[in-house]
Amino acid sequence: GQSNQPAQTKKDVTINLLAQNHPWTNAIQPFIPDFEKQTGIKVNMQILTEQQTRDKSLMTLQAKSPDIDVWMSLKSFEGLAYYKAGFYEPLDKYLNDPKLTPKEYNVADFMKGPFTGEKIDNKLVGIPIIVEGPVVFYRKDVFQQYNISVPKNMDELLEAAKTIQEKSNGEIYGMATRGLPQAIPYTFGAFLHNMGLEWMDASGKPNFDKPEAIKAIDMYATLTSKYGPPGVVNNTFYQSSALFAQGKAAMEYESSNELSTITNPQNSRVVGKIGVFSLPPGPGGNHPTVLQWGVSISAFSKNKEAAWEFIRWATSPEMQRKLAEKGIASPRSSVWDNAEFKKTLEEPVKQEWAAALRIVMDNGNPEVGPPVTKQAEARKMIGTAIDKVILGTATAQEAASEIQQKLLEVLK
Amino acid sequence: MRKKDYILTYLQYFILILLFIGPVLWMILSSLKSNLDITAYPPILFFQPTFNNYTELFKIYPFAKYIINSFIIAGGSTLLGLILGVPAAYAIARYRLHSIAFFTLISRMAPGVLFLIPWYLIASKLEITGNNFLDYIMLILTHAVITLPLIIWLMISYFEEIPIDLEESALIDGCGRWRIFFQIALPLSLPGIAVSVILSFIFSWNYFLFALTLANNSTMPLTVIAFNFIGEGATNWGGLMAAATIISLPALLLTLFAQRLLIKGLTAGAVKG
Amino acid sequence: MTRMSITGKDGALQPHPSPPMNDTETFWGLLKKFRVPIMMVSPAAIFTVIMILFPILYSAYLSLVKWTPGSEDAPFVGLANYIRMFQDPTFWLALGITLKLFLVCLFFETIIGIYLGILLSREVPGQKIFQALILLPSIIASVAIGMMWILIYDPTLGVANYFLKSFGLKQLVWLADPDMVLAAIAIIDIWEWSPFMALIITGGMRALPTDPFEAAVIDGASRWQIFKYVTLPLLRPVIMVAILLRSVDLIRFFDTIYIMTKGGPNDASTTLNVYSYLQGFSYMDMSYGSAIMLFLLALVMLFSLIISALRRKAVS
Amino acid sequence: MAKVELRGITKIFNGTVAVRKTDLEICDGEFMVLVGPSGCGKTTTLRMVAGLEMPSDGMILIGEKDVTYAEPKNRDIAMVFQSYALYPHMTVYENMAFHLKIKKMDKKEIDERVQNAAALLGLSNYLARYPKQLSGGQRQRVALGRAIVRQPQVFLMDEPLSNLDAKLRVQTRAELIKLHQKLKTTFIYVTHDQTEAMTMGTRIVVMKDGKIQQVGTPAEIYNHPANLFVATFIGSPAMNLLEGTLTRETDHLLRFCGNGISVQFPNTDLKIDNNSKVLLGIRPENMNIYPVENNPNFNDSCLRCMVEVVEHIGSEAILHTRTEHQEYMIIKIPGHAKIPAVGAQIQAQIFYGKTHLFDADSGNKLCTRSYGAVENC
Amino acid sequence: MAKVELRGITKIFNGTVAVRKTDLEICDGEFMVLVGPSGCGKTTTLRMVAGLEMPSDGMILIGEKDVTYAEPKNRDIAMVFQSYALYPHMTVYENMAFHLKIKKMDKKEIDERVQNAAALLGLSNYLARYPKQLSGGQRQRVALGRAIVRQPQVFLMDEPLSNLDAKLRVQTRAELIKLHQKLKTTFIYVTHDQTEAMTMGTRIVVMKDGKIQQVGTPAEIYNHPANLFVATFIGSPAMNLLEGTLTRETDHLLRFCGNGISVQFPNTDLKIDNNSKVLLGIRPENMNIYPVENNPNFNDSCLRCMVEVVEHIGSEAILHTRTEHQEYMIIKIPGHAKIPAVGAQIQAQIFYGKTHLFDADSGNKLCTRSYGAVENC
Ligand SMILES: Nc1ncnc2c1ncn2[C@@H]1O[C@H](COP(=O)(O)OP(=O)(O)OP(=O)(O)O)[C@@H](O)[C@H]1O
Ligand SMILES: Nc1ncnc2c1ncn2[C@@H]1O[C@H](COP(=O)(O)OP(=O)(O)OP(=O)(O)O)[C@@H](O)[C@H]1O
Ligand SMILES: [Mg+2]
Ligand SMILES: [Mg+2]
Repeated sequence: GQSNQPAQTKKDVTINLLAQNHPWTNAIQPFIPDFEKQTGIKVNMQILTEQQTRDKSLMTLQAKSPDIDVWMSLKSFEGLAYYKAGFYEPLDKYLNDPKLTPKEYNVADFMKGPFTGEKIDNKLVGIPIIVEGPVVFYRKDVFQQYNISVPKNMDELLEAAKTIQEKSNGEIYGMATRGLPQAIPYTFGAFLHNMGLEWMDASGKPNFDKPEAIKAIDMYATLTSKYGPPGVVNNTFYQSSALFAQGKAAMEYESSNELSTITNPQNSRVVGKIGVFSLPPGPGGNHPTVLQWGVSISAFSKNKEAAWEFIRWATSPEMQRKLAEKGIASPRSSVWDNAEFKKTLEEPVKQEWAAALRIVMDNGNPEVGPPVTKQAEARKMIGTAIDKVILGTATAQEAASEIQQKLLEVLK
Repeated sequence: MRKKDYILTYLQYFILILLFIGPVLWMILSSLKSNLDITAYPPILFFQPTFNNYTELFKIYPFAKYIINSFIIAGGSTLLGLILGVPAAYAIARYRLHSIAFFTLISRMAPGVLFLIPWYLIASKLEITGNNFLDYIMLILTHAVITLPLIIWLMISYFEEIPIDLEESALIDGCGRWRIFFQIALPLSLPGIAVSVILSFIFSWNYFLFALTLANNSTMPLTVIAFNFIGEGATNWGGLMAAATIISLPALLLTLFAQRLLIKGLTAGAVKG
Repeated sequence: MTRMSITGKDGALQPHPSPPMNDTETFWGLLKKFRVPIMMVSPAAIFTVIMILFPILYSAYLSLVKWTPGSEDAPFVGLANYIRMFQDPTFWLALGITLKLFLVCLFFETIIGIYLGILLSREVPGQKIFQALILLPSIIASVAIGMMWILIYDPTLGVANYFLKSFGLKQLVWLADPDMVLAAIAIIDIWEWSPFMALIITGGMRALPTDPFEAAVIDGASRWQIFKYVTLPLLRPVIMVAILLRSVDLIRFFDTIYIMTKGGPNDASTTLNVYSYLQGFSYMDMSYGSAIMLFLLALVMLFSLIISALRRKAVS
Repeated sequence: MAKVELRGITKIFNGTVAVRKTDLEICDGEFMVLVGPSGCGKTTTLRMVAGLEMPSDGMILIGEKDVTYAEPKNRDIAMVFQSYALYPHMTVYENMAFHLKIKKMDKKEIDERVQNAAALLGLSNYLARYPKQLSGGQRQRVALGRAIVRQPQVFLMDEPLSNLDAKLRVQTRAELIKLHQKLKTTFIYVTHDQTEAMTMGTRIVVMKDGKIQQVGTPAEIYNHPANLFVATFIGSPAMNLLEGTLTRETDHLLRFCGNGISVQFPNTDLKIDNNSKVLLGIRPENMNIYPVENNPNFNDSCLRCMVEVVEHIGSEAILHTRTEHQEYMIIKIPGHAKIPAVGAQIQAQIFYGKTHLFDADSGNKLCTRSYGAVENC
Repeated sequence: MAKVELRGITKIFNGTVAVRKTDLEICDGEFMVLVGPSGCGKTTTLRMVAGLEMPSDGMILIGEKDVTYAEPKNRDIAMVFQSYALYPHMTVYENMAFHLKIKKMDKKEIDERVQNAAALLGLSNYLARYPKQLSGGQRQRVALGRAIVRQPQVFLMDEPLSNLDAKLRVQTRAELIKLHQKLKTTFIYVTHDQTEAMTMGTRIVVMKDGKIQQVGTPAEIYNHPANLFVATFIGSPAMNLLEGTLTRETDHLLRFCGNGISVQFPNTDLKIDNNSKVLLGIRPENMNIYPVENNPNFNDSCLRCMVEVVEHIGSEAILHTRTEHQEYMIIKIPGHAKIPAVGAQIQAQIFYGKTHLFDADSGNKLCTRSYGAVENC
């Protein structure tokens, strides 16, 4: 129903969309035929896992192949490297061209955090599609049983986990969260930030020589190793959600996206017993990691205008609202204020979820890992060091200095 | 075979089935469970079976298309591997050209990712990836890199087993080397062909790395689909298991069929001494 | 009994009956003489050259430059990547893990493969079905296998620990224990690929002449003695092929690890191939990744050379 | 050193009957020779005794023990395969030593036995070779050697000398006889060589189409063949047969007429129709020849023949002749006798005391013993 | 239908000399028989003619054409392998029809030829069988059948009848002779059967250790053996040898002394030292025997022997005897003669006109023709 005169001229155009198996993808898929009907542009959608998507995009773009027009890209991860490589088509000119972007699009509606997250060097390289951040899902019934209240600070969080673990005789784990090295920074980041630390200080030096960093590591390791499930070092969202959904864990500190998994009666035994809170503040305040996914256009695309048309459609306020109703945390503020959307949040768990997510969006720190080009390497390295503490082969002190030293190497 | 042997054999079958097929059965059972039951603890054997995973699978994915793609790629590369590999294996076995055998194996020795970028570069330069037909050809060629050395090496030892007397006999009967190859060596190495077909088909069928990057949406084979169940937000265990079950079926059927050729004692009665 | 014929010095079949080779033979003469084998071998050889030459050269090129995503012409850095490799402790760790996995898996897969192969070559009703079923672990796509075993190995929810618990044994954390993870992965690999070995070996069994077995029975050999003195030596060439094909895959161990542990915990399951992939793709350092890959290729070649030389000895 | 007994043994290969309801008792220490035309079931019989083939019906006993379904290795037999069945991956030495090695015999003893057997068979120079590097006869000797290093209960040998030259064969034959005398082991020996059968066997079994035709000592089989088949199968060149009719002349005399011969046989017990069709069997050596012109004993018991082919085999000559009635007749005469030329007319005088009468239809022998003919002249 | 010529052919298998500098000319249409002890190189020679084995040295011509290194298929030869080498995946029919099919012969003609050959070899009932379902002799016949359906330039047959029973062998032998007469094709035929060699061959080649010992017609080989080896190899039982010395008595006479015999031989040309060691060869059939007590012709050219073993082979008897000087002596007498008992003392009268003299060291024959002995008595 939107104005799409330019598109009418592009009949028989096919654009290739490379997407991940992700809630957003699953949510938007059913609407794509609408888009195709409206515009006559055919969308060829290829869905892969996160790593496969990254491999494929790297290879395709490296070969300067036009095989990808639009793809889902995680700016906090590969953004810098891809930007430097010139893989992204800068989007400012599309946004600023009224012929390509009508006013209804309402750019200003995007929340600042996610939107600036899509900018590198002050150039817009993508449009955000979903916001997420780690929140704590918890079992209201268990908290009640053991007489625990929602933790107000990090120490209480640990205390709560400890109580559950001990009182249930280890039948129920206190906390299920990430232990897989590559995945740790996402959850660990908030621990660090809540201690009042960024990944690096203002001069660009890693912050792991600070005692607060050691404290953060120690806290994370204690929480996961003592009050978490065995084998946590391999865990990421699959395992955590499975444990929580089977009622084996009282808390799950995971991406806000997991809500749909654990509230789906198909997957979960604990539906109706779930509450959500944001990770409590530490001495340095409350700075959970915030993460946005965005869609970008390949610099080598041969159908850039059609690609932009798709992006514009997918991120339009109307579409965003439709997706939000399916549980996609929208980067547009208007969606959150939308009455129809609010109606879908009637369930208490969803309200709590929205509230927690709000905290994430408001206070969130967009750096999932240290802001370096070698993002993956740095994250893996941090995770590996923390795992050593979890496994008991190193102290927090040793891990911190290892991270510090290796980060310095990576920075070289 | 004597009675005692039968009993002993079946006893071993039984234990092996438990060990080797147990996990597979678990997978198949899981494909009939809801995700909730799949991760249930303690694990449950008896449950309300559901075909949801399967029906959803067929609802979401154009399975027929993917199966056809898989057949084109795995079948094509197996066939190509046979056409290129069987004569080569014969020559290698009979003329002792071991260095060539070794050379062809290099393509199997190299890590698959080593090929990815260069091939992709070529494919995109030649604009292959956009064209379905060329894309199939490209996929068949790349998969033949997996099947060819497998077939060559498997076949070498079968050809070596054939008594040379038979080929000499054919020489005397006026056969050329090619005819000997086709009419004597080939029929007598049927068990080898069967093993080659089974294994190279399975390898090609299950190989996803090349297709992941080289295939486009309409030439994508079935196995790549399996990945679609693993993802951020939720892993659809039931769907994955159902897909894995379905993916395995054609290869299983092929195996059942091809092992008819695994005939024992083909050369019995041929020579004395 | 086979009798070598039209024999050259090493007992190889000569392509065409022809006078003993002498130095004056021209290139065209040789070509004509070896016409048929050349025709048989060259399609496969040419195909292989075409398919692998460019990738290997390209990787070699990559390993000698400093590659960054998107760069047009990367600066030449000589052997820097290789020097880095030999100084990288993770590389040595990965090499050790690779060899450890290779040896353990190959050992068990060979033994179980031979056992299964021989069991399968017994002709009893139902053998065919059993053979197809037992091959299932090799048939199923490796993604599914990896994911399924993640479920099975789950320390809290998995069947593996459930069994251990039911038998009153100590429960394990399997994949999350750096001391355990290789064993856990080896178990999967052995489970997955022993049937592959078995199929090759059954096929080989079926191609064997039946006479020597009857002779051995008459000579009073027990099952085990027949196996040891007749079956095994006669099967040796086939077994070596199975070992060769499996080794080539094993040294490049990747799929299962990548799906299940991504090399963890604590790099305890990082094989060379996983490491080179991580470097090349995850860390986007194609140059270093290529250097490791080429090293890996050289390693595989070395092992293959040894095994194929052993096989050649077994055949002659 | 055991008795071997077959009771009602039958073997059917999907449809083909290879051995049919066979009963046979081979005594302890006996050297039993099996003969019969190609495809008559000799090998199959041996293989059943060895346990390589299960009989479709019947029972096999070795040393009173029912072994019908026993494992070959529990039967303690040695066998020489018609197809040799050598181990291709073992040297000649290893091939021969295999059984002994399995029995964990002392290394020195093994070596001694193998060396002895090899010397006996002329294989001493080939011990380190592989079967594929041997000639046909050498391979066969290895197969034989593999059996004779053993001391089993029963030796089974399937044409073990067929690919050896005459001289070696005579030698080896003698060695086998010695071996038999020394070990007193039961031998079951398949051969198609008449000389071997006649000289080696303590008894001979003649088989045809899977059925035993006659069992007896060599002399019995040669001199008193049980039926036409045995008569013609044993003896080389084969027995000559003349068609004719048999009529009872008196209580004591029968008269055979045919091919221009008319001759009386003394006989009292044979019940026969007049003019029944019969065959008169005469071995080639049981005749004398004379030039037609000067046979002093000529009469109507003599046959008139024309010489068609003359074969000289050194010590003797074989005449292929044809009677006046165009019947084919082979006559064997000593090599030093005067040998007629091809085309010559001769008269053959038959030693009627060594002839045999068979029913022309059934092939059964009409009397159980050889005849003393009353010659007419 | 071609002449086959070997010129200076040598074959060495990594170190083992199988055939040594052999020259041989086989005329067009000849039936040449190769005989020799096991392992003497017969098969190797055939295989070189067939083109399956390359000579290490020398030259092979078929029909005047140098084929030393030609492809087997361009030589137009048919061969029966000693090891049969049947196609296991083809039925008997297909095995036999294979060559004809390759030559794109008319289906009907193929069928006719195969059916004929099968009938000839008694295989008609087995045409649909696979080799593994056949008995040893049946397999051998298939191998033979595969050759005789063809009409090649040269037939090569490597012991094609070794696994057949006597009767079938005689029949098949006759058929092969007929085939040879009909097709007039060159045959090269390996056999270890004396009878076959003597009756079938137009000429015989005797080999030993890869070298040709003598080439000649059967009669020549038997009556005029070129050396001790040929003399003892041909003939069964083998020629008897008596050790002794040879001395020139006059220009015309030599005297042989040994074993209690002393006998003169007329000879003019042989140059010999006095008392040279020689061997006197006597074929078993070239003796008469007498009881010791009543030999009318007894003198010192007669041998006194004791009978140790008597073998009856139907038509004849073989006496194994020992001379007074403990030399082993075989005497063959007709079956109808009076046969002495074991242990009897007999006198053997030697037909000196058919004896042979060999140098004891080299084994060479001392004269080129047989001797007319002047008997002493
Ligand atoms: N491949 C080989 N390697 C080594 N020696 C061999 C080979 N083939 C044959 N010989 C030897 O060459 C010699 C001649 O062998 P050949 O097969 O020609 O003998 P033959 O006369 O056919 O004997 P037989 O009558 O036993 O078949 C034998 O001593 C044999 O051992
Ligand atoms: N596996 C089989 N399937 C069908 N028929 C068979 C099989 N083996 C043997 N026969 C048949 O059984 C019969 C007896 O075979 P056997 O081998 O016992 O003969 P044989 O007396 O040893 O003959 P030969 O002297 O030719 O070796 C033959 O007619 C043969 O064709
Ligand atoms: Mg037989
Ligand atoms: Mg030979």
